[in-house]
Amino acid sequence: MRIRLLVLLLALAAARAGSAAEAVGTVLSLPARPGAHWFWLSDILLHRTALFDADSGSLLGTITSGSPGVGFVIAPLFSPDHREIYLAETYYSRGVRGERTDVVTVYDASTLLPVAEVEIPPHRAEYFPGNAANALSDDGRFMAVFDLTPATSVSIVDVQERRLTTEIRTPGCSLVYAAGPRRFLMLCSNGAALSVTLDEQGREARLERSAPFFDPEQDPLTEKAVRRGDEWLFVSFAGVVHSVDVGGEVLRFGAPWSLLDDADRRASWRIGGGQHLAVHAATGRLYVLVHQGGPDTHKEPGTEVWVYDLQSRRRVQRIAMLSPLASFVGQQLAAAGRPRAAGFAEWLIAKATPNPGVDRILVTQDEHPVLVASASMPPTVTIHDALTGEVVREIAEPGLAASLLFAP
Amino acid sequence: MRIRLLVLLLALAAARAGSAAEAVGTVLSLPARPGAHWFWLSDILLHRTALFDADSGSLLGTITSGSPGVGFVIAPLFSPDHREIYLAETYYSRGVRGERTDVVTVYDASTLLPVAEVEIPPHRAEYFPGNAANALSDDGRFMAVFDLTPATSVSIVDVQERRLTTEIRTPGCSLVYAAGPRRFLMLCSNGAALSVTLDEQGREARLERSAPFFDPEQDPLTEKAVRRGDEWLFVSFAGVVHSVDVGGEVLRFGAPWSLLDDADRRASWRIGGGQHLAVHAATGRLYVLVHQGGPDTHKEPGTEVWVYDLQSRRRVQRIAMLSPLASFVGQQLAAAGRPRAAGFAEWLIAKATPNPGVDRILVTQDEHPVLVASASMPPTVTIHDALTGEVVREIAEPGLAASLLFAP
Amino acid sequence: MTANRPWIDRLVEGAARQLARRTSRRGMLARLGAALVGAAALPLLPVARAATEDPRMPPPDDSKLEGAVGDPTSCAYWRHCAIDGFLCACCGGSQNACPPGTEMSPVTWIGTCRHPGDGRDYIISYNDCCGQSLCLRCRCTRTEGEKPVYFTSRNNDLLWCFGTKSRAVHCSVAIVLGVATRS
Amino acid sequence: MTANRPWIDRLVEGAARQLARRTSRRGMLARLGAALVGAAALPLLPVARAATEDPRMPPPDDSKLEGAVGDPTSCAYWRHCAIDGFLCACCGGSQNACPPGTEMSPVTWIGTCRHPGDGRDYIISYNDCCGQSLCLRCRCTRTEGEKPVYFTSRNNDLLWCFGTKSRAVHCSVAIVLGVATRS
Repeated sequence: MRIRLLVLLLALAAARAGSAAEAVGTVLSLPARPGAHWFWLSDILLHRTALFDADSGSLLGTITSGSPGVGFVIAPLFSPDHREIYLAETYYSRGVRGERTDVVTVYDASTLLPVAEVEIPPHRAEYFPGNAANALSDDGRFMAVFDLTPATSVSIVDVQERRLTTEIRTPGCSLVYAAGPRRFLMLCSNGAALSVTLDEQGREARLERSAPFFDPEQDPLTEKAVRRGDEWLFVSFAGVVHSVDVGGEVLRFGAPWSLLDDADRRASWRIGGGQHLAVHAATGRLYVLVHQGGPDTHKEPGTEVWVYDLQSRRRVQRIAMLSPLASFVGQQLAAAGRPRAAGFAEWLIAKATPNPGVDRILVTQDEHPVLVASASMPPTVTIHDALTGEVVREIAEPGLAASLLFAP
Repeated sequence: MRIRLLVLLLALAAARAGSAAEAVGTVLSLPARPGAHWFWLSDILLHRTALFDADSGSLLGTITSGSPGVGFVIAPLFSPDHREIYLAETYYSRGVRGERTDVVTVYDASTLLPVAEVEIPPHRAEYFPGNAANALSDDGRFMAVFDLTPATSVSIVDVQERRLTTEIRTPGCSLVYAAGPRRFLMLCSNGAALSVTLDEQGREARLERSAPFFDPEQDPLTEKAVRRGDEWLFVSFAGVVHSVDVGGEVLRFGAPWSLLDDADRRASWRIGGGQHLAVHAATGRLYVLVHQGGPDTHKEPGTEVWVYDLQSRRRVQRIAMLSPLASFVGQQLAAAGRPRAAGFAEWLIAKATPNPGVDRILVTQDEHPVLVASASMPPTVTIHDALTGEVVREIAEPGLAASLLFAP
Repeated sequence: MTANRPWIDRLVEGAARQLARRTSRRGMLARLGAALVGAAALPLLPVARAATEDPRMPPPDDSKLEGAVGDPTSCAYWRHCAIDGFLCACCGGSQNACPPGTEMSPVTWIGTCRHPGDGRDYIISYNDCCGQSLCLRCRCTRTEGEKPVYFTSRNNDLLWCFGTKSRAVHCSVAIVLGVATRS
Repeated sequence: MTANRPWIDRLVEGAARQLARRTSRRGMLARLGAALVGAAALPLLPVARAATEDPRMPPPDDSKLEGAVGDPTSCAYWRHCAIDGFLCACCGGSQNACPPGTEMSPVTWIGTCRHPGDGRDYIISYNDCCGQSLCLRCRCTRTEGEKPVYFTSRNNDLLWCFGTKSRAVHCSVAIVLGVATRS
């Protein structure tokens, strides 16, 4: 007891009598509005999504989500007012075992702390990298979570009322894309689109199946679509663009057009990677991650990003991706305080070894947009000027196993 | 419905009519007795402990334990009959948040599946790499879990009855070492040893504090002790061996002796690393991981293992550790199908760059023992003949962030 | 052996033959694939099969295969033509058995791989071994005939741990379900 | 300013001076360190302090420091002499503030680092930021004066997330608690 007292006294002595003192307990929070060049990068080994600022290259904060072995899909959605972030998550009571609980967690976008949790049916689809796993209705009221058990459905959460409204069975149709204030779009195994319309309470109003608009057997569309206004842009394994307009009462399917000409095909250029499309809405520039490879190489990382003008449907630019191997080794050496060796190594590796390529791209929507290119092997992030294509910066230590990029 | 039926029929068609069929659902299990050269390696980023066979270099199985951000201490204990494995684990209901539950999980040593769970007070100490965090009484009946909140205690679990028996407060004393069928040993901040004796029901029988036997201020002992029979061998930052005999009624402290002579000290050889001691009981050989570095470099990885004869207290052997950097790059190239480049790169890196060193060592107890050397940066595992010191094999892809080695 | 086979087998063999006549082999395989996983949507069925299954004919002989195409720990192993994950043969299991501490999912995705020895096409069932975190050894991604998520039966992006105690995926096996062509 | 300071401060200042006279500076620091965390064993105290604390005197001026010793994102930063973890300045925080989404542990371990500018020794409180998984950027391990786990107050192996909602550790900050020597 006497020891305890002395301890207490000395503690105060150190903290007060030691007269110089910084505040203890300070925790930073984020500004109300996201920066123009912010992006989120999810990581399935670190079980998080991390917010980076492409202008400074710094990590601004992280949200840990999911558990070891589960939680492949870490796909944040952002409320239109930027106040909240919605994440569908799966937890077991004992890590990889025990009782399963699926939830939609609501995070405060400036403190990154959870503010609410809505339990949903334990049916969430889990896949890598997790494109189109969740969607938010255009008015930000209802969140749809794609379920696969392997029977398919969507669970609907009213994020404003913080409650599950329903689970809608969608036999043969998967994935989920926002398609209006009360409508979501899904893709079916026969090449059709399913539109899921909700009523004001977020219950099922009607399901409508379109005629098949692509051939899943001969030339399937990838799920890695991007949206520009009312138009969703899908691309097929063979590089054919299929557009779906969700502006009207009924879905309108645009005439398919090809990203590749005969010369490109002869040189066996193909689309590939985990997130191979990006679009800059204002300028109508479509960014496509491409590589040279054989048939069925739709997961192969890309060595170039080809830029298309959506008006003329012409390719207007080719942007070469840095070799992640060169970047990684260079960064390691630079971190070890060997800048000149770093420069040399980057140059040598880029020259002497094939470019492993990058897996995912994102373009910001401001008028001076950046192109974010993220590689998996090894893990690197490179920032390009999205208009000129030039490399602006590399971001060191982005994580271990990146899955998807998201713009807040 | 008709579709469903067709589907069902075709399923059977494929599986049966397709006439060649391997069994589906086979899961392997491990032999009743562990191999002589098996070892476990825990990994805090993969949240697992993994069983390897040093003879084949293969991974035999894993146990996932803990969650992201928690679960630094993954320290399996093994029942004397090799039938069960005991792991103290911490879980939150939502990964890194929510309700905390600490448990001791009992795993079947051949199926690696959990067979029982005992909830313990949510007070487990968490630290890296986690030496001496748990101990099993010499008769295998009682498991002690070291708690730190930061008040210190030990929780006692009767692993045969599968129940918590008590939590014993141990003010100022930490860590836990087995010291007989009903006794555990702890180290106190004043350099004393605390012996915690249990009764037959696993309740506190008595606590005895020894006189201080080392100076934590001037030359602290590391917690990385090894046991040979009734004798625990501790080493200090300065390389002085302190032995504690737990065979008798009272603890007996041996006369300290130094691992280093003046020449070693002049060359600034020091012990270091996360697990820097190993002992081969039968031959009385003590293995010590050493490096050249300044004061307070007790976490620095080791470039050599020095072997001492415990009888003569003389150094009898020096074993050079492979550069993990060379091994890692070599393995990457070999995996990429470039064996000759691999050999050259290994040779070049070993010659041209300083050896980052290895972090942990283990020696098996058979009569042809192997020395397991595990590095963190980059992650590698090298197997040496523990008698000749020569490299027997390197184990590729051992994990991401190794913490400790354990012998089953 | 026809005699002691249940009526349903003979019935479905008929159905399959019918279909085979009407369709190109490639289409046939796709349908079989789709069918198999459709069936998997009734998990009880495969689970029961897993319990009762006993191989009647050995899978093709790998012993004469040279190098990687015959090595289950290699991504180039012939059975791995549509796998995406960690190879169980590197994780304490084998090409057709799960490691200790895991549970094999009865629900699978399907590939069709040609055996370099006999030149025949085999239907490969890629089953995930579930209940432990990622093995992280022998990562292998091959996509021959692989389709996007909405084409569930042919997709290897999905965590195929269904009907198992845990959804956690550890590694994947490649089991020969049968010969793709009828002989 | 003595006037409006509570009695206990004056009392303990006395006690501290007493002790200081009787002991070497190094010993003094060790005891102060030990004391601080001993106090932490009564978590309410530092928690309350964290809330009420307002800096009275600025920490030493880093603006004139050249290179890494003045860079909070560098392991060589002067305050990091006994840190082991990920630097919060690389994780969305700073040398003395936690990143968004975390909570600063009020219970800490202690180092004594010399400021290269003024040459004085400062007591550094290394607080973990808790509630997110490992940041994994700017890993830094320095062990000047660091002691094993049983010497709790001086140990940086421990996850120092105590009195926080979560035990999960994300990164570590280095806060100047005070000048080590009495002036």
